[in-house]
Amino acid sequence: MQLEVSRRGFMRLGGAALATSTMSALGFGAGEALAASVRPFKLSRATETRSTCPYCSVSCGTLVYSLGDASKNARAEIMHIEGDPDHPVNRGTLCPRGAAILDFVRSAQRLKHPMHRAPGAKEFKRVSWDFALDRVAKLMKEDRDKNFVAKNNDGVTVNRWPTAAAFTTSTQSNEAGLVTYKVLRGTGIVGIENQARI
Amino acid sequence: MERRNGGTVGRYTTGARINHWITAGSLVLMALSGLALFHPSLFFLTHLFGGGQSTRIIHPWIGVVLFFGFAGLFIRFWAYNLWNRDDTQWMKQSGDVINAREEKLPEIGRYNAGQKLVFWAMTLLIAVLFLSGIVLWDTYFHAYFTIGQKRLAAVVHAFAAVITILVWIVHVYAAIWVKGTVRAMTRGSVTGGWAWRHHRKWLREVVQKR
Amino acid sequence: MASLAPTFGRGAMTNHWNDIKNADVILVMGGNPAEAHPCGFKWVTEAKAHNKAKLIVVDPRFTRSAAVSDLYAPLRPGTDIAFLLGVMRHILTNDKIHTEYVKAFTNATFIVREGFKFENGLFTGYDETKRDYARGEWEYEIGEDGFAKVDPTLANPRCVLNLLKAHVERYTPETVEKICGTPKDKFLKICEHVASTGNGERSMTSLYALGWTQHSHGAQNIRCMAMLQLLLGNMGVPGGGVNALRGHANVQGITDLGLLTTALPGYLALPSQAEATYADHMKTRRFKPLRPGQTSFWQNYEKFFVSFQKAMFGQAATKENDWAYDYLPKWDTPYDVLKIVDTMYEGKLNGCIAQGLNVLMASAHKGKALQGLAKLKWLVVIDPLETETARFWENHGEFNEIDSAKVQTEVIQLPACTVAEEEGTFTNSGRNIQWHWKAANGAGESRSDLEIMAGIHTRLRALYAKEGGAFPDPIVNLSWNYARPEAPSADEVLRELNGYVLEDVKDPQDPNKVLMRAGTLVPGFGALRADGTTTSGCWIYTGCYTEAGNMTMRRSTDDPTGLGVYQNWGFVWPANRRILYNRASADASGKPWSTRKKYIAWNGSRWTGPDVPDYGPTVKPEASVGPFIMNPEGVSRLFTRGLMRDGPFPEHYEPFESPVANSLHEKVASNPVARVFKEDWKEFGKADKFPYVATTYRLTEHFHYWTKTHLINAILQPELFAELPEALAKEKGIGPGDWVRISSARGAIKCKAVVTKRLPTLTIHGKPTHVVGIPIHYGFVGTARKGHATNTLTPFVGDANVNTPEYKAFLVNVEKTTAPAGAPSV
Amino acid sequence: MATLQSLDIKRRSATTEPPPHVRGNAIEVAKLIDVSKCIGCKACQAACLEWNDLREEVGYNTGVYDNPADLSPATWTLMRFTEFDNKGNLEWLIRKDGCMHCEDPGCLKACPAPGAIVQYQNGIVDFVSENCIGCGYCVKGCPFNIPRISQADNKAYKCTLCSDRVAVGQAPACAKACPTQAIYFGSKDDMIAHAEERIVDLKERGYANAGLYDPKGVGGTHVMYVLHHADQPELYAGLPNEPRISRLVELWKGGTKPLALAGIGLAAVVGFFHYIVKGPNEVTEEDDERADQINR
Repeated sequence: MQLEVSRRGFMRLGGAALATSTMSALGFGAGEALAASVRPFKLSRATETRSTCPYCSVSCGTLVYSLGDASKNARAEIMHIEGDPDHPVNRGTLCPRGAAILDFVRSAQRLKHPMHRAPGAKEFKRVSWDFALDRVAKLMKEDRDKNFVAKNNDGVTVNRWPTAAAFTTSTQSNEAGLVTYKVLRGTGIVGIENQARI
Repeated sequence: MERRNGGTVGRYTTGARINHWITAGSLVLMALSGLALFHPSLFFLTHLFGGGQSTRIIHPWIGVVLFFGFAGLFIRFWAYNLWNRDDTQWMKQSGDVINAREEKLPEIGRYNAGQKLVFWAMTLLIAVLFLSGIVLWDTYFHAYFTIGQKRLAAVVHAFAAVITILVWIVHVYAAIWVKGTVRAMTRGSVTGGWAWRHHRKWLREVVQKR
Repeated sequence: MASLAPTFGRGAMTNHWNDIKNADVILVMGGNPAEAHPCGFKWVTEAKAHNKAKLIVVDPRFTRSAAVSDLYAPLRPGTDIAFLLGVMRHILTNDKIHTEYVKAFTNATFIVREGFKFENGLFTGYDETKRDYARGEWEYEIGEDGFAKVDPTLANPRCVLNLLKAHVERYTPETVEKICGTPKDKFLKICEHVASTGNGERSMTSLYALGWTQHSHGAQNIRCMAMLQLLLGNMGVPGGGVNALRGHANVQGITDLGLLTTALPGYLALPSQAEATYADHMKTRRFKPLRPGQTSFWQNYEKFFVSFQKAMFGQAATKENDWAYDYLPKWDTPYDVLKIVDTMYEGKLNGCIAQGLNVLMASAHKGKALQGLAKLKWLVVIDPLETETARFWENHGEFNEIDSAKVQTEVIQLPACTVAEEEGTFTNSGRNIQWHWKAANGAGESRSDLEIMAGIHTRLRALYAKEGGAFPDPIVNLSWNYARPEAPSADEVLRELNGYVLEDVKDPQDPNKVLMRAGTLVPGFGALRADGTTTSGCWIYTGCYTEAGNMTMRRSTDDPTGLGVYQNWGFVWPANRRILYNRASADASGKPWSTRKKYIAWNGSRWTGPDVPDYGPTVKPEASVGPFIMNPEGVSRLFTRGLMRDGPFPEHYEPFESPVANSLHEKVASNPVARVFKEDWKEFGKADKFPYVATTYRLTEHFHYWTKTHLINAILQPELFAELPEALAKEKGIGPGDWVRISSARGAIKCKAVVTKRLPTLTIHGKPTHVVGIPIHYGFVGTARKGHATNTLTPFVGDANVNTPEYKAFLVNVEKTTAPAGAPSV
Repeated sequence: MATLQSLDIKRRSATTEPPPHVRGNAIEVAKLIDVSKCIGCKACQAACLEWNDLREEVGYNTGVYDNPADLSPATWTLMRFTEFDNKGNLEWLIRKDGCMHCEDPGCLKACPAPGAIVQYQNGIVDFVSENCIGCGYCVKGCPFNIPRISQADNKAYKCTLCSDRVAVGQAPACAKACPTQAIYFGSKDDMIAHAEERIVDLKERGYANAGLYDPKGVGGTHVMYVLHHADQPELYAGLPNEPRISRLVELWKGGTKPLALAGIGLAAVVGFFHYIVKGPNEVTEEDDERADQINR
């Protein structure tokens, strides 16, 4: 709190300030002394975004702080997450998982690129999105065309694809959920499971 | 060449002098760095050592030098510092000592009782400082002692240090007050007159041995 | 969920998080909200602090919930039904039920057919070869008027209430103590607290989670509580309800959207192969009222079904092709997690998409899952993190024994972004649909789930359009009217979920009058139609995005009554009703049961209160329309007819691995209709080799298998451990921090020992029985210490109704051991 | 931002001049930790690590729930779990350990480095790293065994009560995060009033000895506990009963210092005046002559 003042004072008072600092160098007085000891508040101008905690279904409201002001040349980087005080359920609180979402976003095990492991290979290889998605579509189509069951033994139209299944996430948005539903069910997959059961 | 001064008498070997000055230097540095951390008004002394952190780092290492330096002095001189009847008598006449009425004092050997007291006080104090210093030397020993032991060590260390400084003042003042003393540690020899006046018995012994 | 719908009509948390603060008694059983839902648990502490509420915790372990309880009692894992039927017996024999409520709002007075019986542990109609019941006799007597017969005097011994009394008579406090190991005095004290809410003045809330569901009789655990709450009159009132505390952030939403093997969004059914035609399907969905004048809301099924088909297939769904009925696959058998893993294991599955579900870690019997995955031709993993499932083919020594070179599975990992890096809505446990905004782009090249699924679809669609192939119609005709087909926006999809009008809807009386314009968003599910003029992705979500705007973005913190309703925060399905069945907060005449618990009441002309009435807003009390509007009975069900596979009343069955015989009926030890695959019968352990009861659970510091990759959480709880009762540790010479080997009939793990007073040595059938607890959370990928998968141990048997694996009760052995050979972590 | 008017300094370590204290009317803040409401979820620990950018190495399970095993330069707060068999009823006592922000801080008293430890008008005791010399005297001064010296940079660390948040009118990260309001933050007066209500509730629930832990021996603290067994604070992982700054520390850092300096100064002065009065003790010509007689 005094640092700013003493800096300006130094400029203005010149010699007097010099004398003071000599005094303090000799151990008299508290010149350098009352320098700010409080860490500056790091969120002053960070961008605040309202989000939801990704973990349990209390669905606590969160405030996500990111670097920059969303201007074109500043890449938003999430720097801190805390509870949304307005949210009626959590009222700003968070549990040890919610309070550490930052380490989820920045996890050392974060998957950042599409990866491909060929049959029998010893490791993953980085691939492009185009390669990965084309490959997925191709594998799906090959198997579906081969194993699609249009009618069961009783001659009933069943139109199902029995040799594929999907485990789906309960941490996707409802919007992603509907799209996931449409895409998977549209192929005739019956084996759709999600975390609700387990 | 020089005025008649009773000739010179060798008092300290080169090795002893080097040993002494290493010890003396480290003691002075110990006092300066220790005082810097002892009282806020002397904290400025840390600047002599490159700041607070480096003072904190250097102080115990100088202490190690001091300890071994003094250990050397101890080995050299302990035998000369054994107490005898003359010392008791000397102590009884401390008034004559202060008033420089040496003629009234018994003849003194290599060291007088005051010097012996300084010697033994330093021996004890430096041992105490060293041991309590180890307890406080968290960088290496923080895990070996309890906080209670460290608190006790801190008090003991501080007390011992203050007494050490007082003893040191006596030691230095005596050297300044008693003219001709300093050269014993700078040149290794004293004048015969000095020896006659202050350590007559020693002078006689030295002469006899020749 | 699978027991709430048969009881009340809807399968969801009946009340909501904030409402917990209105409770007078909070019974935590089958869950551990302090650890799994700490911020929701806040409202328990609020109820204690401001409502003088008593918190009761019944759990095999002295949990962190128990740490702040007023009363704690232990019980053996898997014996909750015996405990709860004992409580029911207590309140029935001591006449502590809320009689007026029970008579008016439950099927207590309904008369059950003579053919229904319960003998020697089995209900009428059991077929041992099929391991299933013929449930035809589990029905009401139907009168000549076509309605169910009732006896309002309750004199008829065939009345539901009288049958129930007879059914629970066996569950004396002594029997409960013998089976559960719960000391009688503690049990009775809990009964008294529970009974104190059997009136309109006080209410009890039940908080449960996977501690009840993960059993071979999981759905019936919950049924017990649903029945108990009905007997006490605690349904539909503030501070009451049966509250399923759901696990994942959007597990409620994803369940609502029917991402389950035999479901369609909005709790509609995916047709089975028994329903060859659209007409067949609709035949079973008419839900004619079983009592005069009842709402039986599912009568509207067809409107929702057709609107969904329009959302799914757009213009390709026409009246002529029965709304593209044949585009939907018809199921042969439900493919739940165990069935899918078993199919893999049998080598009958070629491809698998694992979107965010780490099945190698999460499935019961990890060994079987691992072998299954290795038989796949391809595996697509969509996840923001590295997972064991994606790396199942990597050898990690004893943590994951496999010969990589022999695994011929092609694996593709697609990086998803985290919640903070996308926008959209989540539906919380209390059914509140809430919007979240995007804070930053996904790390690296990661994309939202929405974009990833769209990317797969657009490419697949292009391939089919170009090359043709097996029945391309549902793929090439999938409704896909998004501005950017490869990256639909959440806003567009939420509008689609809500639904909109496809063609002008005209007033039947006056064809010149347009009721709803084409292109406008539908205001609520009442506006949905069966003629193809409306579309809605999920009918129960209608109202969430109307012409007035995106309701899920609402953020009003107003709560005028102080009851924690927050009517204008987000949007709660159905129709923004915060407490379900809230009409039951008033008596038959519409008067509140008490001023303390006043919520929705009749003011002479309409139903009013702080919430949206779960009821016709102007239906007069005299009309005697029941408050459980989804049920054809109009009331809730103490007797569930044939709606649950394992019985209309719950019954105590031992877990499939149990240290003791079933003392009630030795021949029928465990759930007679729980599904077990042929191979797995061999893999159940017996008490001679595996003498200790084990249970698995989550820790508050971690979330499933994600947070072990998060540094802070790894710091807070770094390493896999097992909790052992002091007596067992002493017997085995195990000290805190020692390595132990825990084995079941299916495999073994090594972990650290936490020796604790918090795990009990119970007296079961007179014998001391140790209970061992093993948290999940660790694996061979992550920042935390590498650990064995706890599910190496768990049995491969599912609940009779929903096939949830029995993670919570099985048998193990414990030995002291040395550290496992470590391997570098990924 | 570096200077924050909201946090005037009340006391400053190793400083002879009093800091400006005309503006002495700041609200004293306090954190109330209600152990009876604590579920030991460690949200406070997570929030503390997250806000303060602290991450230590991943440890091991040592057979208990306490993780990390102890406070450290990167662990400023820690849940300590104790299983207590209260006459057949098990209690799991969970205490959040960390700096108590004493009104009379032993660390500050012991600190030799000017301004390395400060106490603000609002009661927060804060370590100022750039002034810290890493001597560890604060560790010895603290009655609660809280500060820890980093092996990496030889600076002392402990809870700051999120002085950076409090300075701009926010609650500490741990208090904000706590899911069950087991941590409550506000003015010290309000916290004491709230604690009294909690104690009434606990007494009604059968905890006859429920009480507030605000030890007078250190002048009261700005982190207080509500305990169900306030008569036995030691039950809670060794929370000291009637803590105070060690007498040894008081001896070491109290009157000793000026007295010692005065003593040293006096010795020098006495020597000086002795010299002035008595003059030097010089060798006389006679001494030289007598010496010559034998020394040749």
